[in-house]
Order: sequence, then structure tokens, then C-alpha cells
Amino acid sequence: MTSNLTLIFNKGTKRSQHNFIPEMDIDKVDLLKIIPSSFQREDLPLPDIPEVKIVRHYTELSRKNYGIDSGIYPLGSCTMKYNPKINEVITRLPAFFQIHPLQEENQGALELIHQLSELLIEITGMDGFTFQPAAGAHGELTGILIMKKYFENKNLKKNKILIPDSAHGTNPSSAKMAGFSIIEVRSNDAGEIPLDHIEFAMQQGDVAGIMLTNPNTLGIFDRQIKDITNIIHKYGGLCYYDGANLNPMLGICRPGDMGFDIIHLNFHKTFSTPHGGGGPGSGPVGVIKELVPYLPGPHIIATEQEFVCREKTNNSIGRIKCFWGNFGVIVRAYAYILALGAEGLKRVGQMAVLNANYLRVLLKEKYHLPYDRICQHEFVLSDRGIPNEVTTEDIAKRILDYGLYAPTIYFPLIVKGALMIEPTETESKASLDNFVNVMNKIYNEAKTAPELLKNAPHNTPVKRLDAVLAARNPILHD
Amino acid sequence: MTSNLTLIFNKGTKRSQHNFIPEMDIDKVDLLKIIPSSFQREDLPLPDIPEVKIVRHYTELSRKNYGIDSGIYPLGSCTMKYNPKINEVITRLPAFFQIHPLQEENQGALELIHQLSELLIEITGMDGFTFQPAAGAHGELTGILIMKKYFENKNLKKNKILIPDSAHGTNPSSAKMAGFSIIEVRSNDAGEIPLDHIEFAMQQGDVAGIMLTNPNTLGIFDRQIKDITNIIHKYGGLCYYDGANLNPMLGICRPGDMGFDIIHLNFHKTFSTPHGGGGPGSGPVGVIKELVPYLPGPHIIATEQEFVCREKTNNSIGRIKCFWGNFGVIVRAYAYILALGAEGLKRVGQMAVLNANYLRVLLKEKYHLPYDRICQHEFVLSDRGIPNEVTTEDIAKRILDYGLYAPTIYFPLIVKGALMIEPTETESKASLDNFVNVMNKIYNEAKTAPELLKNAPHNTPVKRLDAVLAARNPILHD
Amino acid sequence: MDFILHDKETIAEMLTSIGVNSLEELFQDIPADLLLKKLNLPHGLSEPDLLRRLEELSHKNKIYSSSFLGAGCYYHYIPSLVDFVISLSGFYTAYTPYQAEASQGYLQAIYEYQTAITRLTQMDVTNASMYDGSTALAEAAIMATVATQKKKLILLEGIHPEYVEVVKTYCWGQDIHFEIVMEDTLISKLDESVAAVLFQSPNFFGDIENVTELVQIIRDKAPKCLVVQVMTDPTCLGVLKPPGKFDIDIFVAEGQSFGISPSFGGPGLGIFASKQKYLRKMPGRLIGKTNEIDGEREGFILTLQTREQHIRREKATSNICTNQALCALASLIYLVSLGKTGLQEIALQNFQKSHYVKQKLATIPGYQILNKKPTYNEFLVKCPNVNELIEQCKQENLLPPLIISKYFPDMKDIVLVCVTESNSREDIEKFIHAAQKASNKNIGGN
Amino acid sequence: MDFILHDKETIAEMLTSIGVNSLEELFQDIPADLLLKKLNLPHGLSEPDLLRRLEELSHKNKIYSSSFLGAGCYYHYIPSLVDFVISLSGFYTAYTPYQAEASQGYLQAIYEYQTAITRLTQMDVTNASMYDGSTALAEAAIMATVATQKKKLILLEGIHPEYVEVVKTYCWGQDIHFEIVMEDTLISKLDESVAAVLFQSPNFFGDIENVTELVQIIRDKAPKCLVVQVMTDPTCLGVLKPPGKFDIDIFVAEGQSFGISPSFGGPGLGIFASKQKYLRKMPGRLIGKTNEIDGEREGFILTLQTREQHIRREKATSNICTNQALCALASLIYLVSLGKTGLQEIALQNFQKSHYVKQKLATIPGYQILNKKPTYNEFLVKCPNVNELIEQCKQENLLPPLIISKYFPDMKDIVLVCVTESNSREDIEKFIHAAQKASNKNIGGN
Ligand SMILES: Cc1ncc(COP(=O)(O)O)c(C=O)c1O
Ligand SMILES: Cc1ncc(COP(=O)(O)O)c(C=O)c1O
Repeated sequence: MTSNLTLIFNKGTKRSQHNFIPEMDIDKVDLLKIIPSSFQREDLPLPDIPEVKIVRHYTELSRKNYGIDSGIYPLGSCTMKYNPKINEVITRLPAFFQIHPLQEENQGALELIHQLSELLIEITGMDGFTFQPAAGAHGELTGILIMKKYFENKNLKKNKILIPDSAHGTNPSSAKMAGFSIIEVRSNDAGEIPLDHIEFAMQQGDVAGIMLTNPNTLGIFDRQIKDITNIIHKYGGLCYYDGANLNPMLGICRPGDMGFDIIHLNFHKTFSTPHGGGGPGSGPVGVIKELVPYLPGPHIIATEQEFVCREKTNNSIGRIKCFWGNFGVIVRAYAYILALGAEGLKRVGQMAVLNANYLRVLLKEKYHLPYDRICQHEFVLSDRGIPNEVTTEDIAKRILDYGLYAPTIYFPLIVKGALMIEPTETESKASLDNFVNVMNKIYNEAKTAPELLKNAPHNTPVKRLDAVLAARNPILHD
Repeated sequence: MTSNLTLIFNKGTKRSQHNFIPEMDIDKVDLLKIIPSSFQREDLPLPDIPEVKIVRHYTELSRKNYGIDSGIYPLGSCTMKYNPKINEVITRLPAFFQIHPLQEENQGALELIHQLSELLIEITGMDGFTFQPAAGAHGELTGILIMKKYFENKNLKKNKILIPDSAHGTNPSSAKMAGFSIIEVRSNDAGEIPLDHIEFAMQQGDVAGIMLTNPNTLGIFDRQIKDITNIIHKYGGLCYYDGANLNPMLGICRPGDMGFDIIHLNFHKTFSTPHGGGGPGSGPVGVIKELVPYLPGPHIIATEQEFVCREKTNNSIGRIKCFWGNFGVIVRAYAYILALGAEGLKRVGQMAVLNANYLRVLLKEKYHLPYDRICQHEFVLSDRGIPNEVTTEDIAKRILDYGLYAPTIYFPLIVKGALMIEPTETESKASLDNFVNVMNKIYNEAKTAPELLKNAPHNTPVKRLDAVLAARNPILHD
Repeated sequence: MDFILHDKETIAEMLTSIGVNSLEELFQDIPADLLLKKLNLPHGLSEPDLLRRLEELSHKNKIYSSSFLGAGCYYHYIPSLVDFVISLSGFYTAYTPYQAEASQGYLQAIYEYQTAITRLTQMDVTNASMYDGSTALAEAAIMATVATQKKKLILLEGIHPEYVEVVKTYCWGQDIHFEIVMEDTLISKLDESVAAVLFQSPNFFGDIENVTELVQIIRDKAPKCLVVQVMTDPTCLGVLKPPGKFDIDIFVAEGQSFGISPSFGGPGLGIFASKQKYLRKMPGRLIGKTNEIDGEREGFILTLQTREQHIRREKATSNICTNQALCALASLIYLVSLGKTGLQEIALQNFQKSHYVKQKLATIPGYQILNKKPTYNEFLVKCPNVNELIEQCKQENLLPPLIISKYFPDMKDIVLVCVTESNSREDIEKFIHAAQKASNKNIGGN
Repeated sequence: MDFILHDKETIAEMLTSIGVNSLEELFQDIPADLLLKKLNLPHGLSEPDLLRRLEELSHKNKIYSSSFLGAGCYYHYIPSLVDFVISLSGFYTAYTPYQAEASQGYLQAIYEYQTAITRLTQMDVTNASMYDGSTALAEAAIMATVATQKKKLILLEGIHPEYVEVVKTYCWGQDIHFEIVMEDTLISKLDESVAAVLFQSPNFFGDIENVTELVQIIRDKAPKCLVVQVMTDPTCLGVLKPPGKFDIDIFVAEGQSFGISPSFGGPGLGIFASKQKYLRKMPGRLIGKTNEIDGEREGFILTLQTREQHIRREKATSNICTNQALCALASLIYLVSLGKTGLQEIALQNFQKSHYVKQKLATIPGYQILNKKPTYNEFLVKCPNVNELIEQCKQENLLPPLIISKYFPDMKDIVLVCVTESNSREDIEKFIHAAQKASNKNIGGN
């Protein structure tokens, strides 16, 4: 079998590539005088590739990849929204892009971080922020470590944490990395958290608190949220808010007001910084006043004259990442918030929810909607009732054939064969109608021509790939 | 018939678009106090389109368009070569991109133009340059006007000009715009210019000179070029060099040495500035010492301290374009020449010719090659012998089906059913081999399945379009 | 550096296929004495060295924090979408869309450009672009002489002086005669022999002409004479009545204001539009909508090519081949990004802000506004001390207005001030301040 | 501004389809007292106003003409191809490639990244990226404790102090103990209970360790102990023997030097590689090559996901989800753009240029190079007058070296100097000159 793939490594020539090497303008000394030969490598198995070939190779690859500029990207829980082009310009402003994290003359950067903190405090209802975390999960770890430190300081042995069964995998995983063991909370039929379970768990005395997202991964706003956080607080616990689903709440309702003590945000979801095919992200963590001293340091303080950097406090959990976090991403989020302002942000929340509900009512005509009620940013369909044993995966793959991207599948785990759909506010009605259209066609195909789905996709650069083979015999590089 | 097309104008909404309007920070006065209502327009039939839709619309259109980053672009006479990415960065350096043509503090720009002039003088063997012309044809007009002025000054009535039948359409057209009438020179069987014809024409006394390109549009270097220019000069005429085909001559042979008096260059061909889908280009004109005073002004002069701008001389033909020419394109050409240097430029000439000849020998196995000899930058096949009345156009359209672009067709006019192929130096052997492969496949298809060609293309966004209909009933806007 | 792809082995292999022994043999047709020994040029530079060199060179130009200079090249905010779109390599690395089926993206975009321009100007037809405003005007002049078969033109005083020079060069090429006349003598100059009257509005001095009146005068006196309008900053069309509503025959403009960087004056964009009846006399490319030959779908294609040089050679309507496609695309993106709301508002802000500056300057001792007609974003000011004003502007890091004597030596102590939406209130206050200081100095006897 | 698409009419229509009467009704599940009245934030800004604001803010940071500061973040020339490729919207506007068939472009690119990194490091396997060098090291530390089932780590003195802090935070989270030891006491600290020894080379002070010896010592004394190497500027691998040749178990590095802008220290790139045998213990995404289920073609897919949080939840090898994909892509483009020739030459220039500066400084009275081992592009210098050196650098528009007492208060009058290929001869002479002036001042008694 000859391969259909040509890796960039097969595009080298025997001609040395000098385009990117500055001319050496210092007299050379024998390298052996600097470094013994036993420290030197013998060969460097990288090819020399002409510039033209590199450009064409990656231009072609980029066209074999779906992005938000191609169309709807309805991955539930991922908030794939349009990334404003101006932000790419702003983050590349030389005096942001070229500055060194350890340089002294950095007032612009410190001011930006400080201002952004103030803006987020208003948006979320928290009292202080750190920007070190590089992504949502990293923020979770940071937040949960703050919990840990808090109880350590109080000399309380609370090494368990409540996490609903609808939670994202990063939640239990992050809690585990902070040394907690997880108590899973089973959601009730309404997709919400049963208060009595929580009360019971908290009564045991070894539970630090709860980690949840609201609206949750079903897209449902937990109506008893205030009761939940009250119960946790009643027993001295802390409430952690996974901000991955904050988008529909912008300008509508704040985690701080819901009673949360610690939250993380995903700039690459809610605040429109590009996902970049899986990062870089940014996952700032906000806390209530009492917990501010626990944040990773250093902190930026505004004095009358300037912005200064205070080393971390004694209570701080310590550094969670080198330097200042993913500053380039932070700049984009700051620009986005300034661009939208109060009204714009509220509009985001409203339109995200409008779009989700519009899809929900149209799609539930053919597809099973296990939690049939007003949703927030997203909703979850199931594969129940799809004819001819067509699976959720089959549907997802068939969607690709229509030139669209598929929803998140098989998550949350509490819905069998889940299709989790989040359109975000940056889809037009025409785009939503088109998605419904495609979904309806696929439903009909499932009835009349199921093989079309079971062998899907057909119009993509490759047909359905063998995940089992990949895992059984991992080929991870050439 | 419902249209398959959605124009951007159909993507508007009733919501005003404010993203790109700065906030008004000056007290407004009633517009009627500034300008009477009879001067004001009633309506402005442009839509308000949300940003997301604009981005997606043009992202999609760009993907429906072949470019040099997609692969070989073998348009003969057009020198479609790779456009270095760094040049796009350089031309956007703020102190080039943002400067005003009438600002005083412009020493960097003047120095650049002056230096580039020096570089081109060495590359072409001329003595002075103007950068006002915006494209090749504009350069031709400029050059021919210089001829006109020259003879006017000498009080000689020379209103005819020799142009070979292989010449590009712009040559006769430009000459006409300068008030000349054209004497077409019939090429001989070797594709070259018969000396006796020229001699005869010049003897008539009313011929100003000749306009030609060498290598010519057949890709043939006229071996008697020196004799040609000598004859013209003998009769007091001037020789104009159409520089569109200079690429294979870089570092090999100079128009100045061939005996030319006036030349234009196409920066967007030879000097690798992007064609941009048909401009902007830049067509600087170079002349011998005697003609320098005829160039459009102002001229840039280097004094000891600075670069200064001298108004045009009395002999100058006058301005040919506002300001300094297409400066942004000029910057790219300058960067390209500095990047390549002496060796790099020669390499361009050599590899361009190597690639063309490689294709030539491989393609002539199946296709008819009317002028079967070593070529320079390009060569011309004909449709003679293609089976089943398949035409040049059919072949071109079928090439598109293989994901490549087609050669220039039906030009030069002296080859019936011409396919004019110029690969340029920036194609790899693999790319050339692939092109040959496709051409051979197509030849076989012409034999065995001619309908495949006659109905081609099949894999493009639209099938073959009706040019006759378009011209009969011109629909030029919505 | 270079962009060569072959290593030595590949070159050898290819030479063998060709049947020659060396690269030199490929140049066998070139007489030996014409073969160059060696280009006397510096060695090539790598990308980092090149970038450093060009950055240093660029730093010899000055960038100002704000500009009060216009005169044919304008600072307007360029939406981020413009550079995003024109940087898509499917656009900027393409050639003229000869193979329509593989170029539908660009063809559609230029068809959209034609649509935007006809809507904006209310003219019947527009081409796919000319080099710039000045050459577009020259081509319009020639087109008028062809359409009317007359060889005489009248240019109304107030056309950009560099445009006038370009028109002059083109006209001389074709033995077309022209005269520049003042508005008040226009009537006396008009007769049957005139092919066209060319005028600029808003004109070089900022005046917005009463086009209705002007056209009336021409039509009355010389009914067959074409009326050609040129404009250097068409953002004013966000508010001003478009040429199509004034019965203009040919309208041309410099499109640089529509999303194209100043870039030392080029590339710009020649906008060219005319009445339907002159379509086949028009220079330049045209994109048309058509159908598949054997299908149902619509598509776009280069059309009416029989007007063009590659088919008609010396009988073509113009010699233009490469035009300014990417700039046309930029201007399309500009127009659709701003939209109706945006373009109206931009024009409004230009009116309002320049009006504000005009009024402020008028209150400073020694300054006098010279325009008697309404103006858009430019106007003429008589100054107490021009050089001092320039100096003060530079000290405030403002790009100073044009000293009009550069073009009109007789017009002493006068500047052409340009104010656009890109001048913030703060910039404007600085400018007023500079003007004040220049006035004080003068009064102080400096 | 905003990025909303619906006009009022559309909103009304959609509300009707949904069956509610108002937008407010969509939030019916939210208790009334939780509904926000109004965000107390400024009004939104348009693009021009936003850009102006951010430009002004950025100008409060200083850009220098050249830098002698490294310490974990480096200035290397970034080829133009890097920004070109990562700006292709198919890349930067995509999500993690969950739907493999519609994401082959990115999947292949990251597979190529994995290939480039394994070739460069000669390690068996590498993941698709971690957040940065510091967190990669922390994850390596945790992975070592999981692999060995031991809870004790040794960190060799010389690891970037901020990395040490991060490792400390992560270790505290999991009750892992660690100790920082000097090289000469390493042997005495090694025993069966140690999960891993972590060391940096070239280390924070610039020293290149004798890795052969170091690994030997560890293997001799504690055969089951893992050896983890970290690196902050892996361009040195153009010349230095790679970790895979030293029997390193886990290798991590900060990849910022590979084509990623400093950007105030982030985003960077966590490079993570290990021996094959630890593959299933590794954190992070992995891209694998596979086949079509029903076809002949090969393709790429996310694989070994059972290690990951979205499947394994609390039993995952790590909590990482979003990683640094676009930065990994940037580093891939950097590596293939430079190629073998380029990377070797870059490393060579870093060696040579820093050596040059070292030697020059050593000749200036009062300066003393403190490194006893070979160094790459950073080294420690004892100065006659640190503050004056910093001042002089600033006057020459040079970003001064790190005053090491920032991290190590006991180390007085010492700077960590970084010299890379991006420092031209001219920059270097300026720096030497600054050092000289600082020395003179000191001797002059200032
Ligand atoms: C609900 C939820 N929580 C947490 C995360 C983790 O965020 P990140 O991917 O930025 O680490 C995600 C991301 O997919 C998520 O959807
Ligand atoms: C031989 C020849 N001459 C002149 C020209 C005209 O150049 P431009 O298109 O830049 O006006 C061309 C361009 O196609 C050409 O190929």
C-alpha cells in the first residue's frame, strides 16, 4: 500500500537552507574550544526544505481543516465563536508582542492586566483575579489548590469534593491533582443537583465543597443554585464555578451573586480568543475577597504613580506557571471586553441563548431531547429513536459530509449517545436554519439509507478512521 | 432557476453596523449649515453586513480561487512565481505603509527608490529609471512617449513603429496611445525577426524604431538581437525592450548590452511581487544616458547630505501617474533584489530556463512543439495532432480538473491553438513531473474519452461558462 | 537567500533529461559577447538581515501621530477585515482570472466590487479598476475624445495639479488639445468642438461644486459635450449626491480612501464608471455574470474582452492589462465593512470635524478661510506665518497641511488643511494650538 | 462594537419559533434576585477607538533595539513563514481536532510536530504539547512519581527558579516531597526512595552539565530513579547531544525559542518527551497515524485518549485539555523553516557570539565570568557596578541582562547575560561599551 500522505519531512532536498540565518558577523572560534566533542550531537535528522514547499504544504493542510471562519462549529461546551480579526492585530502590536516578561519598563502590560482584572471583577462578581493559568483545566487546578490551602490554613482535614455526574472530565481530574477524592453527585431528572445529597455529603465533615458549572453541561441553569451554595457555605465549604459555560450568563447573572467563591474563566471560549486548534488558551481564576491572598503571585497593585508588582503573600498557593500567564491571549480578551462594553456583553448572553433555544425547538421535532425545557447556551440530544441502529457517531460523521462540523458527542456521560449542541451568538439565523436542514436530512437518511451514515463521512479528505487500530498500535511519529 | 450564488449584498441585515466608525468626539452642527440639502444624496443602497458574515464570505471565495500558493501556475508570459512572505511584512512596515507622498520627512523612501534605481541599472545595463508606471503596459506607454518626445525634439517626423507579430497586445496598443502607427514584423520560421524586413522598414525614414521582447513570447532568444538593434540605430531609431520576459535573463544577459535604449520591467513578474489577481503591479522604465532627461519627473538625486527631489527637466515627457508610482510594490521588488543578490538573481535565470526546457522535452513527446529548439523562460505547444478535434481550450479546462492551473492559451497569435507554458524557477521537479503526468493523461483522454475534455471542467465550482452569452448580454453588476 | 528548489543532483538529472551537459548550454542561443560575466551587486541577504536593513531604512521616514495633510492621499481608518481578506493567499497570489472556472472566488469579488461602485456612484457601469485616479482621468479624457470624435478638452480649474499633468502627458501622446479654464469663463469657452469638460468636485482646494448648475451650463451650450467628474476622496459619497444623479457621463475617482494605506502614494485605485451607452468604449477589464454552457448554474467571467489589447491590439480602447485588482478588492471590503451606516457616518464626521477646525481657525488672529463654497474635508487657509505653522505642527508630532505654493507658486502663505474622522478631538486641539502659537509668534514679531 | 448577527425582526421571528414572548423569558430559570440589573462597565468601543486605546497602552512598554536578557524567554529571529502559517484561518480558528476526518490538516501538522521533536530530542515519544516549560516540568515530576510509585523528588540546583516554584506548587498538591540539592551533594541524597532527579541543562546560570556523568551517578546509586531533564532554550540542540542519547527518561523544554514571540512571557510551549515505556503514563494529547476503517488510505487521529481526563476523569494521567496547539504548530514551522542547516548554524552562532562577549567582558576591569563549565548563550558575570551597567544599557537602548539577585538575593552584583544570533556585532559592541562605561564610572569613584 503506497501512502496517500506526504509529510513535510519528505519534501527536503540536499541543498542547504539559509534563508533564515543571519550572517555571522563575529570572528568564529573553533567550537571545540567552547564545548567538548562528547557534548556535541552527531547528526540532526531534520530535512532542509525550500521555502516554497513549506508554504504550499501548510496552505494545503490548512484547507483540509475546518475552522470557525468556515461555518458553524456547534461543539457543545466549547463555545466556538467568531474570533475578531482586530484582536490578532492588537496582540501583535510590537510593544505587546516583543516585550520580555522580566523587563522593567512594562507599565503598559501591568496596567492591562490590572484593568482586565477590574473588568472581570465586575463581570463575574468576584474580588480578585490571577492570570497565570494557561487554560481552563489549569485554572481548575489553581482554584482547587486554593481550596486546599484554605482548609490547610484552617487546619481542617477536608479532602473530599463534590462533583456532579454531568461535569466535564477536567473537574474530577483537576481535583484529583490537588489531592482531593471525588464524590460524584447524581443529577436528578430535571438535570439539576439534588439538595439533599449535598446536604448529606457536607454533613460528613470531610468535604471541602463543590465544583460545578452553571448552566451545566446540559445547558440547564440550576434553579436552586443559591440553595446549593448556601448549603455548602453553611458547613464551611467552598463553591467552585467552572466558567466554561459562562457565555450565556454575560451581563445576565454573575457567579459571584450565585454564591461562588472561586471561579475560572476560559478566555478561549467566553472571551472569543481563538482556540488555535487546541490552544493556547487562558484560564484566569477569580476569588472572593477572603481568598485573594491565596492567589498565585506576584500580584499587580495600582499605586498613585504606577503599577507595581508585589511578591506573593504567605497564604498564596505559589506559582502555577512561569511569568505572567498567556499574555498574548489575555490581550485579546481585554480587547474583546473593551470592544463590547456593557451592552455588547449582555447581547452576547442573550443571543447565545436565543440561538441555542431556536435550534433546540427545531431539532427536537425529529431528535430526542431528554431534558425538554428552556436551555441556556446549549442543549443535549440523544440517539434514542434514531432508526436502523444509526449511532451518534454516524450522525456526527455524516454532518461532516455536508461541509459542517459536528456537535460534541457522547458527552455529558449522563445522556446516552449524547449530541451536545452549542451554536453561540455568532451564528446567523441562516446558518442555524442550514444546520437544522442538514440534521433533518440526516434523520431522513437514517430512515431510508442508513448505510450512508454508517459509512460516513464520504466527502472528507479521508473516510472514517480506525481509532481502535490507532490505539492498539500507536504510530506517533515518522 | 434559483441562483447558486450568494453575493455579499444579500447578506445584510436591518441592524446598523458600527464596528468601524470611531465615536464622534466633536460637537455636531446641523449638516444643512454645512451643505445644502440639494447636494445630499437620498439613499445609499449599500447593506449593513455583520462582520462574521463578511469574514466567512471572503474566506470561502478565496478558497474558490487558485493561487501560486496552491501549486504550479504555468501561465506563459506572466512569470507566476512564488511571492516571498517576508515581502508582505516589509511592505507593511509602518514607516513605509503609513507615510504620505507629500510629506517632507521621507528620506527613507527616497533612498529606497534611489538605491533600487542603482540596482536596476546594474541588472539591466541602462542608465536611469523612473518608477511612476503602475504596470507593464503603463511602462510601455511611458517608454514610447519618450521615443515620441525624442524625435519631436529632434524635429523628426517618425510616427511609425515596428512590432513583431509575436508581440503582446499591449505593445501595439501602447504605441497607438502614443500616437504611433504600427508596422507588424512577420517572424521567420525560427521564430526570429528577419533582418531584411527591418532594414527595409527603417529605410523609409518615418519609422521611430522597434518594440520587442527578447526572449520573445515563443521563449526564443533572438540570436541576431545585436544586429537588429544595430540596424535600428544605424537609421537613427530607438529600440524598446518589453521586459515582461526578463526573468530568464537575470544575471545572464542585459537588455542594455543587447542594444536597447528604453526598457520596462514588470516587478509583478520578474521581481516576484504578487500579481494580486491582476495588480497592483509596477512597471518601471529604464533608459540610456541620452534619454534620462526624457523620463517623467520628479527625479531623485543623491547629494552628499541627503536625497533630494528635482522637478522634471524640460525634455521630460511629464508625469505619467500621480505621486511616486506604486511604492508598496516597489518596496517588495527592492527587498527581493537585496535578498537574492548577484548569485541569487543569476540562479533565477538559470533555474527558470532549466525548468522550462525540462517541461519542453517531456511534453513534446505527445504534444506538437512548433519551434523545436532550446527555449528560455517558456515554450509554446500547439493543438496540432490532438485527437478527436479536442481544442486547446478543452485541454486547458481539463487541466483545472486535476487541481492545476492552465497555461496561457491562444497566444502568441502566430501559433495556432497555442499553449504557452512558463513554469518559472520556483517549481520543484516533483511539481513539473506532476504537470507532465497530468498533460500526458489528458492526451490519452483526448484519444479515448474526448467528451471528458469537451465538457471539462468537472471538478471546479462551476462547469464551463458561457463567454458568448456574457458578452452578448452583459450583466456587470447586481 | 533564494527560492530555488533543486539541489545539485536534481539539476544534473534534469540536464540529462533535456539532453544538455550544463546549465550554460541552455543559453547557447545568446551570442558569447552578450553573456554577462558577473552582476556587480552585493551578496544576497538572509531574511533577518534583510528585515533589519529595511526596518532601519524605513526609520528614516517619519510617522506622525496624526495628519492634517490630504491633497490626493487620505488617512481614513482601515477596518481589520481589509488586510485579513487581501492577505488570503487565494487572492493575493493569483493572476488575472483568465481561467474562470478556477477563479470564481476572485471573479465574484470583483463583480461585487463593480456592484458596490455602481451603487455608490449610481452610474450605469463600472470597470474592474484602473491604476489610480490620475490615470483614470486621463483615460476618461481619451475615451471622451473617441466617443465624440473630437480632439479638444476643457479642464476646469481645481483639478489636482498632478492629475492635470498626467492628463497633459496622455493628451500630448494623442494630439489632444486642452485648456484649463476658470469657472466663470467656462461658458465662453464652450462650443461644438469640445469633446468633454473635466472637473473635480470636491475640488483640489476643497470646494464642492454646484454640479447641477455646472452640468446645466454645459448641456445648454454644448449638448454633445461629455461631462467628466473626478474625485480624490470618494468617502464624501456617504453624504453627497452621487454623479449618476447629476447626469455625469464619466465618473472617475481615486479609491485610496477606501481601505488602502497611504504607502507613499501608491498603490491606489482608479475607479472608473460611465453611462451604459459608452460601455463598449470603456477601457479596462469587466467581469460579467453568465451561465454554464451545459448547466444550470451561474458564474462569473471576464467579458467584453474585444475592447481589450490582447484581442484588439492597437484598436483596443486602452492598453491597460494588469490593473489594481487587489486594491479593488480592498475597497470592496472597506465598503461592505462600513456598510451604509458606516459610510454615511464617516462622511458626516469628515464634514463636521473639518467644519469645526475651519471655525476654530477663523477665530485665530491672522487666519482666513478662503473657500466661498461648501467644503468636505479639505479647505484653504491663509496663514499669518506658514513656516511657523509647519514647524509648530511638527513639534506636536502632527503631519502638517500642504503649503499650496508647492503647486501654485503664486498662492503665498496658504495651506490646504485636511481633517478626517481619523483626527481625534485631541489631535484637533493640538493642531489649533499649533496654529495659535504660529499666530502669536507672528504677532510677537518673530 | 459587537459580533451579533440578528436584527430586531429576526429576533422576534426566532422568539416566536421558540414559543416565548421576549428574550427575558429565555432566562426564566434564573431566580429574579440573581438577575443582574446592569453591568457597570464602560460602553463598547469601535475598532478604530479600540486600536488607538490599545496602541497607546502598549506604548507604555518599552521596546529595545536589542536584548541581553534571557532567563527563560529568548529573542531569536522568527521566520516570516511562522506567522504566515499560524495565521491561516483553517488553523487558528479551529478547535481540538475531535472530528478527525474534518481536521486532517491540523492532525497531520501536529503529527509532524511530534516527528520533529522526537528527531530533535531523539526521545522515543512526545506529546502534542503542554502549557509551557514550567508546567511540563511539574507534570514530568508527577509522572515520575506515578511511574515509580514513589513520592520523593530531587531537584538539582540550577533549575529556573520560577520552574522550581511551579513544581513546588504541583507537588504540594499531591503530597510529593522534594529537595533542592547542589551537584556535589547529589550522591549522598540518592537512594531507593527517590522517584526522579530533575535537572536543567544548560542550566539557569548558563552551565552545560556533563549529562553522561550525571546520569551515570544516578543510575549507579539509584537504578530505578528516573532522570528528568529540562531546558529553557532548546535551540542549543542544533549542536548539543540530544537527551535521547544520554538515556534521559523524560525530557521537557520551553519551546518559546522555536518561533514564538516573547509576548511578555506567554504563550509559550511545553515540549514533553519520554521513553517509549512510559507512554501510557504520559500526560497530554497524542496524535497517531491510522487507516481508514473501510479503505486504503492513511490518516491521523487523536489517540490513546484513555489516558485523558475526558474519558478517565479522576484517573487520568493529567487534567490537561486545551494545550498549546498553535504554538506547537509555530515551532514546527520554525524547525522546518530553519531545517538541519539552519538550526545547526543558529546554535553555532549562539555559542560563538556569547563566547565572544564573555571574552570581551573578561578583559574589562572589574568583570568576572563566574561559570566554570561550558555555556551556551547565557552566562553569569560579576560586575563592578550592576546598577550602572543597567543604566548604561538603557542609554544604548539595550534591554539589560538579568540582575540575578531578583531570584537569589545572596548573589550580589551579578548579572545573567544572554547573547543570541539576534544580537548583531553592532549591538554587541554597544553592550561592551556600556560595560566599559560602567566599569570606568566605578573606578572613577562614582
Ligand atoms: C465544562 C468545561 N470545563 C472545563 C473545560 C476545560 O477547559 P480547557 O480546555 O481550557 O482546559 C472545558 C473545555 O472543554 C469544558 O467544556
Ligand atoms: C510580453 C508582455 N508584455 C507586456 C505585458 C503587460 O504587462 P502588464 O500586465 O503589467 O501591464 C505582459 C503582461 O501580461 C506581457 O506578458
